[in-house]
Amino acid sequence: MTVSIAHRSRHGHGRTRSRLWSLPALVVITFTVLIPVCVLAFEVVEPGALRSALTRSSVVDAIRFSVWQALCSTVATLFIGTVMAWILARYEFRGRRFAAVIVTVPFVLPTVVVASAFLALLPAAIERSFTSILLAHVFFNISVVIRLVTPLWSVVDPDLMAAARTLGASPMQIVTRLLLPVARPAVTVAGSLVFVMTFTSYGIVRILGGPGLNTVEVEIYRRAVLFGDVSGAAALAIAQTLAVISVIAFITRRPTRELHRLGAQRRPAPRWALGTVSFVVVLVLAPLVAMSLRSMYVDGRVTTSGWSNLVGSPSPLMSNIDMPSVIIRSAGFALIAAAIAVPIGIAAAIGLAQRSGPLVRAILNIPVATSAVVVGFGILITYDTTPFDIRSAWWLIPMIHAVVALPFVVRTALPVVQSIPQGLRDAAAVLGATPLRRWWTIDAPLLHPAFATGLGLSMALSLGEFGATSFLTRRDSQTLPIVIDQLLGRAGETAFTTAMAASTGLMLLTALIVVTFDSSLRT
Amino acid sequence: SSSSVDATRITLVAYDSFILPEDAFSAFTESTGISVDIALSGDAGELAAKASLTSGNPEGDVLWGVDNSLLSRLTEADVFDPYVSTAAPIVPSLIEAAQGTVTPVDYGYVCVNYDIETLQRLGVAPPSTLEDLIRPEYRGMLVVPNAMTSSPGLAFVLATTVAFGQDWQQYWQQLVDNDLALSDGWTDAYYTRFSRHGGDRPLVVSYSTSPPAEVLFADPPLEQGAPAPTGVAAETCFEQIEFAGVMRGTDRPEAARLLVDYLISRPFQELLPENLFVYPANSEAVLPESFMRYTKSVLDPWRMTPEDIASQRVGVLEEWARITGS
Amino acid sequence: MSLHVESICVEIDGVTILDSVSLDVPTGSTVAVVGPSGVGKSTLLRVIAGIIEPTSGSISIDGVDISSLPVHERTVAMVFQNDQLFPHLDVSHNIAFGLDVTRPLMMRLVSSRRVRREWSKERKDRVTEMLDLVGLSGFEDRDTGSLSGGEAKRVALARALAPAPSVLLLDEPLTGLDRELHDRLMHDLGRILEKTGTTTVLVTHDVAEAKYLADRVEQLRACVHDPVPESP
Amino acid sequence: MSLHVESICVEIDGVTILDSVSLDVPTGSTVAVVGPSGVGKSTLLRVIAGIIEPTSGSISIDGVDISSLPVHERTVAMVFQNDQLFPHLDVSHNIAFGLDVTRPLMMRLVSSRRVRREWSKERKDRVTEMLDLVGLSGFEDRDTGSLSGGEAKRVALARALAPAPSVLLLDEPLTGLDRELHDRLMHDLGRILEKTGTTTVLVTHDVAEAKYLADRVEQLRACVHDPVPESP
Ligand SMILES: Nc1ncnc2c1ncn2[C@@H]1O[C@H](COP(=O)(O)OP(=O)(O)OP(=O)(O)O)[C@@H](O)[C@H]1O
Ligand SMILES: Nc1ncnc2c1ncn2[C@@H]1O[C@H](COP(=O)(O)OP(=O)(O)OP(=O)(O)O)[C@@H](O)[C@H]1O
Ligand SMILES: [Mg+2]
Ligand SMILES: [Mg+2]
Repeated sequence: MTVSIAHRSRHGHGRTRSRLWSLPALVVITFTVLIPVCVLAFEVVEPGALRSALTRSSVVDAIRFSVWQALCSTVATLFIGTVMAWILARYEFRGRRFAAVIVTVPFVLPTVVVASAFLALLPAAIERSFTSILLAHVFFNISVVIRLVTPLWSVVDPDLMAAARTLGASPMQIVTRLLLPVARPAVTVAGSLVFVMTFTSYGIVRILGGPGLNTVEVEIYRRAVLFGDVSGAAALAIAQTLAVISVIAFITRRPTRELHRLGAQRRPAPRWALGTVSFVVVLVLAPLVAMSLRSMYVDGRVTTSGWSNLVGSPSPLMSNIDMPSVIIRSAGFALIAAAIAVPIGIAAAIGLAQRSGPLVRAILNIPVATSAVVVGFGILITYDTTPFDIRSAWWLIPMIHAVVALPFVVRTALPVVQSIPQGLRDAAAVLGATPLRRWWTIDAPLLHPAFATGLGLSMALSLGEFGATSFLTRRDSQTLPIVIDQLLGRAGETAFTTAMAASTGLMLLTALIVVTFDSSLRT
Repeated sequence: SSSSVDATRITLVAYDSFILPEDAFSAFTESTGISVDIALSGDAGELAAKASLTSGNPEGDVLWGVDNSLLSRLTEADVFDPYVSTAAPIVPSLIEAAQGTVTPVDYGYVCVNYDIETLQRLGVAPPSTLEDLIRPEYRGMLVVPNAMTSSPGLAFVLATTVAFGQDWQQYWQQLVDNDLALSDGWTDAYYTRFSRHGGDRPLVVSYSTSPPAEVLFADPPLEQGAPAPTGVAAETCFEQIEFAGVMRGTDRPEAARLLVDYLISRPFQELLPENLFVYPANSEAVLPESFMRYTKSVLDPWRMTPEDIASQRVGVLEEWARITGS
Repeated sequence: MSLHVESICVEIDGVTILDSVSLDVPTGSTVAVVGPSGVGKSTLLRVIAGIIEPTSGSISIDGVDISSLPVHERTVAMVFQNDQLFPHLDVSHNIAFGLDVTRPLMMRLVSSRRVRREWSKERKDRVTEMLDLVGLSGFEDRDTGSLSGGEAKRVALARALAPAPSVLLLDEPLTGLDRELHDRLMHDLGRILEKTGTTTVLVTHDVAEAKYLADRVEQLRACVHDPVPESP
Repeated sequence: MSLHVESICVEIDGVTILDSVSLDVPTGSTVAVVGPSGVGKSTLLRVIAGIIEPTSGSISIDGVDISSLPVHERTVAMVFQNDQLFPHLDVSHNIAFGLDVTRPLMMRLVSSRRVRREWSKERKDRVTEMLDLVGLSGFEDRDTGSLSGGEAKRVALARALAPAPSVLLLDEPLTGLDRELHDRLMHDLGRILEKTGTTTVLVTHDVAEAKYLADRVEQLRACVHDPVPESP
């Protein structure tokens, strides 16, 4: 048989083994997303539903708007995100970690909350416009780009850049001809994830978009919930998922090159870098600060009622909300979700790194691209017979959180897995390390940043997840975002300040978790 | 599998904002020996969509919170085992709307609310009718939640269709010309656009019970006897009735009926006003002090039967979306 | 242990790299493999180590066919042409790697304090000894990224020698060192190989080195293949 | 162009690596720098290229101080000791990298079809010529990861020579090649350096090579520092 250098030392088992690596992730996604959506398609979708949906002018407008705003948002996010990633990967400065944490926080806050804070800050001229959607999308998704690209750029051998520079490449050319191509897989993956996230954007578009600006996702929700047209909604949702998935499957094919990480020490940050970081951090911080201030100020007056409600002095508002247990539950769900998502996600990344069929890649992307409502409906009608009636099992929620986080874990880990030189594993093997030891002594330490990022990201995603959590039936299982939503549904100043206090609490909890678990931010 | 059914536990499915004191069901458990699990999920619209999809194989035994704008959809989907509880006296007009399949549990009104202080400052008298809203002095003052995505928004549109009949579209055109603002949902309208909470619009579509909530949750607390900071335009109100029903396919029909009976019992009904901000359906339930003082009685709200809502809603919404460009 | 390589063929991406190569290394002896750049010397070593599977042919140690043994079960150590030091480990951990990974798991878990202390002393002594050998005393805690080219090469050599393997594959282990150091290391290496009776395959371009260290010099000849190799 | 290095000192992590090193390379001549492993030869080349900033001292070309010029504005090409080929580019793109990045932007944007076609032909010819020189004809499309050690070294040399730099820094450019190839390349390199009048600094451990290629051989001596270097 033929041995290819790229796949050597796998003794010909590469194929089957890589399938095994991806198997847990595939199984989980299949059972929680694929099967339910298929069942929905067969049981509910009527023939011609898609055609009739596609002929509505509102749907056509929504498609056009979705594509256009997603493209613009993706380009803007990629631009700012890669610059930030570069600075965070290569330069050392005071507050680096703080900056890294701050840009992560928006990604996981409930959109309702931050969108309102955003609204309060935006100048009236661009309030509820295309521009405001764009800004909010950048704000929310910038961390996806930063998280995916930073690990890769921090392992580029500085001498490789030196080599390019001695050949006359200007700093700009270093970026365009060396760094971007080397990180291209991560950049395209980040870009495609941002594209999906913004294409299917729901909360932001609803709140910041104003009349006339709707995405397909909003249209799906309307059909399903408002018009009771589950058939049309499901048809539209499935079409959207298929379209989006096939687009990304195409862009993200290239593997990352092996990179060496020879003491990639961070250099002191130059002025432009400090300036850029400060600018972005201020931009991201502004709505967050506005939100926390709003929890303490009413008409320029300081109040503590929001916070004291949270901490639990009994009040009619919080009569049935036991805040400490809500927080413990949220944190517990986050832990469980991470415990599921990180191992199977990293395993899937290892499988993908060895060889990846387009089908496997596409399936691993499905959770990002499928609307929560449709998955919810699917689960509802699929798992409805004893003993498989899991519709209101408590673990369904952390499970779904894990599935939501899974594509992000896979995507952050994959470039890192691919950048580990195969030669190192060979060297370890020659010294007598069994495959397990090899994994433990070479892969695991080098994958450490990927683990850490995956852990922080999936916990944060679980903490902030609202759409699916709210839709699934829960007994006694409010999470923080749900409580915030409940509070926001009431009139009265205290209700609002309490909601803002809870949001600030969620933000702090997220930051705390990211700081604690994502040790990749530390060094 | 009925032998394995645990008749001492029963599940009540409700929307997310169904927040009641911890001990709200302890009286029921004490007298019947049945404990109640509360299962929350989504908003009222999502709840209804899920219920109709799982018709016959429900997620719980009793459903709380389908309203008159959604009831027909559910009865058509055969979601309920018909049961209208007679365990307690119910406001008669509500019973009519129940179509003989469910039990009315509470009601309320969607009305235009106004910010008293801001209107005073502007020297404008509060509006009281729908017609007032298109008058020039209220130009640029009203914010309405999007009817396509929020239930108070939809209720307000329905009110106008009842009030103006054929001419409702023309009315909306005039509202738009009068610089109406649309926002995404009630939260967005109330907390970011309404002038009481830092926005720039003194008129907002909200509930008739928002003023007592403003008092109860004022910060700092209002002085004893001070008036509510917001008021309600009494002739703009649309009636919303919420129902509870026994779900078809339940394994515990008797227990479910007992629970529905409990839901309209006086002690339980008297919890509703200050927790869910609705009026009790039980005609003997006593309103709390805050309601007595701060809610205006709505004498003649706009009403629509569930059947009419069901038949007109999609058409109205599409027409409305066209006019308002949303 | 005697090493026997029998008509190995290797094809990569459809290009024949090795065409029926045979090699015999009697127990304790050293064979030098020489040949022009790109002829397949490193490939041969990789095949022996088990990193590349040959298209055909067999490899045996002491007459036992090891072709189907995975890499880590062949008692073979190797110095790679481009070092392949572990970037996340310092110099001492790189050198002790072979000792660490072959230490039985049971021993690490259940052994007494004393046994463990003894082991760790032994390990430390071995590292010191190896560093002394390659002239890098005091480099224990150095980051591999900060080593000079020649220093890295020497750490790679120390890493391969540390577990005292019975078969040693050396891919240009002394290339890129200054004359003086080269000669000293060559003598020391020769002494060690002889003393421990290690069966060694040495790839080198230095004829004098080959002559000094090896009992026999084998010329690897280019196989007749498509003169213009093309990537897929 | 003449290169002048004046009392360069380099300190890394508190360890003095170079202590007041001076070097003079007259226009068009070649100076070989030799010295034991770890003495700081590579470090010196990096300082000249501008990759490392010296703690003190100055570097001038043709009498002009270039200490403050960024790397890419110094007209200096370098062969790295460990090649540093670009992993995302094939062999031909690696070699043409220096040509590609220095091609004026204006030309790429506004030039006519004909000019562009000419340029691309020139570029291709140059790549072919370089590959011929290092004995790797036909390797244009090869992935750098699949090259043998000696092949990679030669691509690195070709990449540095392709833009015909006026100052060339060679860090063991011919190490790890077989004798025959080494000698042929050494002659060709000597011929090229002479013909183009390139000012060259060559680091090597091969005395014969130094003598053949260089007009002068400089011994780099270890600076007196803490004998036990420690990592931070
Ligand atoms: N994927 C591939 N496609 C074509 N040829 C390949 C591929 N991978 C390796 N080769 C070739 O295999 C040959 C053998 O490589 P090997 O590294 O064994 O050479 P070597 O004898 O060690 O040379 P050196 O002395 O330069 O280290 C080289 O010519 C190399 O170009
Ligand atoms: N961070 C560091 N801390 C301590 N010493 C360092 C550090 N970085 C480099 N050095 C030392 O600097 C010295 C000079 O390295 P350099 O690469 O210049 O040596 P060289 O002369 O090129 O050696 P060789 O011939 O082995 O390539 C080496 O001894 C190296 O260990
Ligand atoms: Mg080789
Ligand atoms: Mg060197």
